[in-house]
Amino acid sequence: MKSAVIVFPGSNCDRDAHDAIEKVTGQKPAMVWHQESELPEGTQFVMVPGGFSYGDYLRCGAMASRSAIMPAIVAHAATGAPVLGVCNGFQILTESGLLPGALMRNAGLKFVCEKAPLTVENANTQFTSRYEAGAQLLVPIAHHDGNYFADTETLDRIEGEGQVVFRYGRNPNGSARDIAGIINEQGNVMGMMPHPERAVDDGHGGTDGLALFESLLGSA
Amino acid sequence: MKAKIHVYLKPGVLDPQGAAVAGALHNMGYDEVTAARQGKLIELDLTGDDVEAARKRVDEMCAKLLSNPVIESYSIELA
Amino acid sequence: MKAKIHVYLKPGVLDPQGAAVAGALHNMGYDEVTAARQGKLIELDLTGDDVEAARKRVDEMCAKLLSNPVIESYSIELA
Amino acid sequence: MTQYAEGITAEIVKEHGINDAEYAVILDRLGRAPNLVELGIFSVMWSEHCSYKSSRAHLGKLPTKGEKVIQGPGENAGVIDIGDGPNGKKMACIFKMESHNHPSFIEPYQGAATGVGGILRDVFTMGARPVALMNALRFGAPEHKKTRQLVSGVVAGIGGYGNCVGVPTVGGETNFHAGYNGNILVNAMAVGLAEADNIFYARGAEPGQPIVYVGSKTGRDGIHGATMASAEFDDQSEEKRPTVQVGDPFVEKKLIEACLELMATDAIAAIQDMGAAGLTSSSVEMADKGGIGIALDMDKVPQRETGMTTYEMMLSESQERMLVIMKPGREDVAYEIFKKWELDVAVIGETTDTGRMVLTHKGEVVCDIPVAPLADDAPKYERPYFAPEVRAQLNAKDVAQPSHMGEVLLKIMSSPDMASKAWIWKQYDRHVMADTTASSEDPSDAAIVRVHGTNKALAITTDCTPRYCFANPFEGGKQAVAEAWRNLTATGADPIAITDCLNFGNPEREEIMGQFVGCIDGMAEACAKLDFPVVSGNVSLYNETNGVAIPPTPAIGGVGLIPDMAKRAHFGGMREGDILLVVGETEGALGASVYLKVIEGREDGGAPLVDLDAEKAHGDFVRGQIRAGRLSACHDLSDGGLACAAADMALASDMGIKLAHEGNVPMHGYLFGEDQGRYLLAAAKEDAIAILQDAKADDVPVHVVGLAGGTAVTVNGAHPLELDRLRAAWEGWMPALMDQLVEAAE
Ligand SMILES: Nc1ncnc2c1ncn2[C@@H]1O[C@H](COP(=O)(O)OP(=O)(O)O)[C@@H](O)[C@H]1O
Ligand SMILES: [Mg+2]
Repeated sequence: MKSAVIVFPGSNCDRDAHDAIEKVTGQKPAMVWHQESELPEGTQFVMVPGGFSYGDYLRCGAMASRSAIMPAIVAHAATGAPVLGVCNGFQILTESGLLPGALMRNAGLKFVCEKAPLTVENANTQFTSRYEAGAQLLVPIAHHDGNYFADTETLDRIEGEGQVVFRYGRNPNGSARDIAGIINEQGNVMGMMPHPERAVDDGHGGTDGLALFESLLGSA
Repeated sequence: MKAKIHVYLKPGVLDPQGAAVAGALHNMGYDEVTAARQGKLIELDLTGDDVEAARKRVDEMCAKLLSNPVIESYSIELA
Repeated sequence: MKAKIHVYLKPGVLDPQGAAVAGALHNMGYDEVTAARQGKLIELDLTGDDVEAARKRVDEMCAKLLSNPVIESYSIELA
Repeated sequence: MTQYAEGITAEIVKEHGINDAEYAVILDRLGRAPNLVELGIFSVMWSEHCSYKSSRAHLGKLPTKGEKVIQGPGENAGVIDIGDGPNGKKMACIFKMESHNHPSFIEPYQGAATGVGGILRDVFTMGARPVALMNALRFGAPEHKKTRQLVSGVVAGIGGYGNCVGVPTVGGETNFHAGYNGNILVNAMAVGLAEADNIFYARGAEPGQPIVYVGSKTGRDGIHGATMASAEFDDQSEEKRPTVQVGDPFVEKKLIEACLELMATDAIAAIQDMGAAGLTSSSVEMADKGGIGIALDMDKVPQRETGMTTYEMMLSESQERMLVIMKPGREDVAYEIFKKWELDVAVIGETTDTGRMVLTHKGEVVCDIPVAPLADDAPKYERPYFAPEVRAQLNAKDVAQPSHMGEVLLKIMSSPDMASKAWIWKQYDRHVMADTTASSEDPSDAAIVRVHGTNKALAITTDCTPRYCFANPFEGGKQAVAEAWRNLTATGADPIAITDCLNFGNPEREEIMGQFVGCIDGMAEACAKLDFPVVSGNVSLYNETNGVAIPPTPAIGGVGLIPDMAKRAHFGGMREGDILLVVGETEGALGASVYLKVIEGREDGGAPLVDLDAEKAHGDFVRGQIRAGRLSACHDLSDGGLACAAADMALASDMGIKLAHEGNVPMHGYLFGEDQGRYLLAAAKEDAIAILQDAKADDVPVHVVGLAGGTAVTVNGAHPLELDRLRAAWEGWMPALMDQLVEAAE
């Protein structure tokens, strides 16, 4: 599968995303600069990586979500192609309206970096098919604004539609209903605060993120 | 011309920073504080002097970038 | 009673957020923006109705907690 | 010759920290009186911070050469050879540690944040991609009124900056002591990687080359910050607030990427970050090292504020700026890259063959001085000193025996210096860049960061025991280096080299200078014996408030290499039935120990002595056993001795330990004594036998001290301390301290 990783000024997990994708597919993803207005020909999977795009100033992900490449990503998502946003990427996807809700300052107000216990709530997505439903994972988180917020109606709806994909075992940031990751209604755009790309080889101290990339990208 | 934009959280949206401020003030003995909210104040320096035109443009900036309609409202003051 | 507190960076102190916002607005074609600054707006709900007494207390809260006197100034509005 | 230029008075000269003798040198070198701009330039270049005038005479004693050293002290950071990289190219590791003590005391968030920004620039200026950050922090007594606010601000600042630039903060150390009440220490270390034949130096500029300014605009930030960093604190210092700079990690991140992109071209002649004394020190250093002159047009300097004077621009400490001397005609390359990254870029002058620094502003020459005296004639003082009295050793027999060792262990493990620092390191992104294999949360004596794309890893540690340095500067200096070496060794790494950050009080006081000299002499001896040279470092003097100096604190940052990731050790792998062994002899050194402080409320007694030959022999033995794959766990013995190392191992392995005590050393000395050069090993029975045999052959003292199993730490079947209780107390101390904090939002 042809992949692309989007690079914004301040992205800092772009290389990590690149390496995880290459590890699973054997193919290097294209690194796409935010000022481009088109994705490379033939791109299938788009990953919006973590980091501090625009320094997290104003609102996390706000400025990145208004950059030149975004219309192309929105159009790409509309074709049903897979788009994954991790951490700052998740924030960018909510800011751009591709995913519902918003990510607010952590309830404890402090940055939190730890290996977070997660439950796979929905193993029937193209991102999670290689996990067992209900599987318990340990995946690193590292963020200051991961406190998922949406109004009750929206929360009820996404719960009902199976759009909550990952839930925290121990809520680290005040997220509504312990939500760690969600998917859109069509099932092709997913956002999550935990970093699966930081759990793909033994040197990371765990490989619980690997199956996510494998679900999506086939191989291994 | 200067635009002052006040961005605040919509009612019902949780405000961890506001809550923390209220909590901290209580701990310090300021019991008269019953609630606190935290918003943003953005000031822009603008060229041009057509106030109405400016208001339209600033309103657009707020809708497109400076506020997030899912959680925030805003008000604009021009001077 | 409500207190509105505006906390802003002292003149001459670098405002990274403001600079990034101005840059983003330029990239979006809002060339009329020559500068942007970002501050905080804190709103407090207060019991009591002695405005002068409240002002003194809020001023104290600002000095002790709500602003960082090294780099920030503040102003208070009561209503 | 008139003594003073128009508008300059003796008072103004004095305010610039220049004494009469120094001023006389300036008059002589210029052949006239300096104007204000020139005076400002001399003042920052000759400040303690930039010129090392009190310390240079002694720093020369430190060993700086070694087989693996590519660049020792003198450049922005030290460079060591770490062998082949992913594509077979020779790789180098580049690292340095620096203090940001005074700014962090005044404005903890920004002070600490800009400290991280500054040390990162020292590393990427040399062409390295930063791959790890460490921080060594010393705060006042936990109960002191300022401590919590300082801890909270400093930690948020370090995290705020490091997390945003995307460099993992992988480890550090934290001490609390009343001696730092009025003067905290914030020492940050950055480590980077580069191809060994693509390192950039401040030297290398030639006449006729364009000087390019990149990064943030210049504001009036921190004017005279460099002189502030060298001035003693008094009660008015808090008034000096506006000199604090604000950092912008977003710009720093862009600067890293843009500089590395530019460095991949061949367009650069020399490059230098603008650190303390910004534009002045960066331009003077490049001019001096290249033996050339420099001409700047101040009107071209990107400015954040209106009406800035040359004096302000030359002395500004605005952050996130670099100065690049380009090869002629290659300015376009820089413009293209820096525009892409939306950073300011401007040609502000050129190099000349005059050997002079000439500044023009609004059409007038406002400074014209020779470059050489700024560097070469910087004052150098042989400050008088006396060696502090060395305290006598303390015999464990003279310290009362407690009745329940488990309760003592609990108290020590939940004391300020020993308790878990998770409250701190959870605020640091430790995993970004996806090469962190061991960080603060992991049971590892050093942080382990893989060399991207290889099977090798860097081991990184920071160490210093100020109590020992205070009790005995010479032994304390030795011990700091030895402990760093030991921590690297305990992971299976080959220790390679160190950086240091020498934090002391006012060197004009003879006893402080004596501490400084003592520590350096001790460090020098340890570095030489352990083949562990110093490749970079920083000196921070005048750390005192109202005449009370901090404890002498020569923080050491050590770097080593794990050649094969499969052959390393940590202290979390102990299994049921493992035999516990101690390498090294235990005599029960309780002088200046944690035990004495926490249990007896005393800080007296001599520092433990480091036998460097034994240190080396024991370490080499342990490393050999790790590489032979015999150990299930390995931990160095340091603060709190055997019992605390055993407690660490038990907590990390989630398994109890049954310690046995026999022999003449009193039980509390045996358990908590801080004798040096020791390690605690856990190994399965057959491996333990092999280890003991090797030890005999190598003449290394190794003793069986216990057995793994159960749910408690016990001694001779008694004194039980249940792990659950221990864990709760160990993890609980710091959150309990910080939760009382009234925290401001943001
Ligand atoms: N300020 C800090 N920042 C990051 N990690 C820290 C800090 N202080 C302590 N730690 C971590 O806590 C652990 C224990 O520290 P310490 O007791 O100093 O270790 P050691 O005695 O082995 O040198 C280490 O992993 C260390 O990296
Ligand atoms: Mg250790």
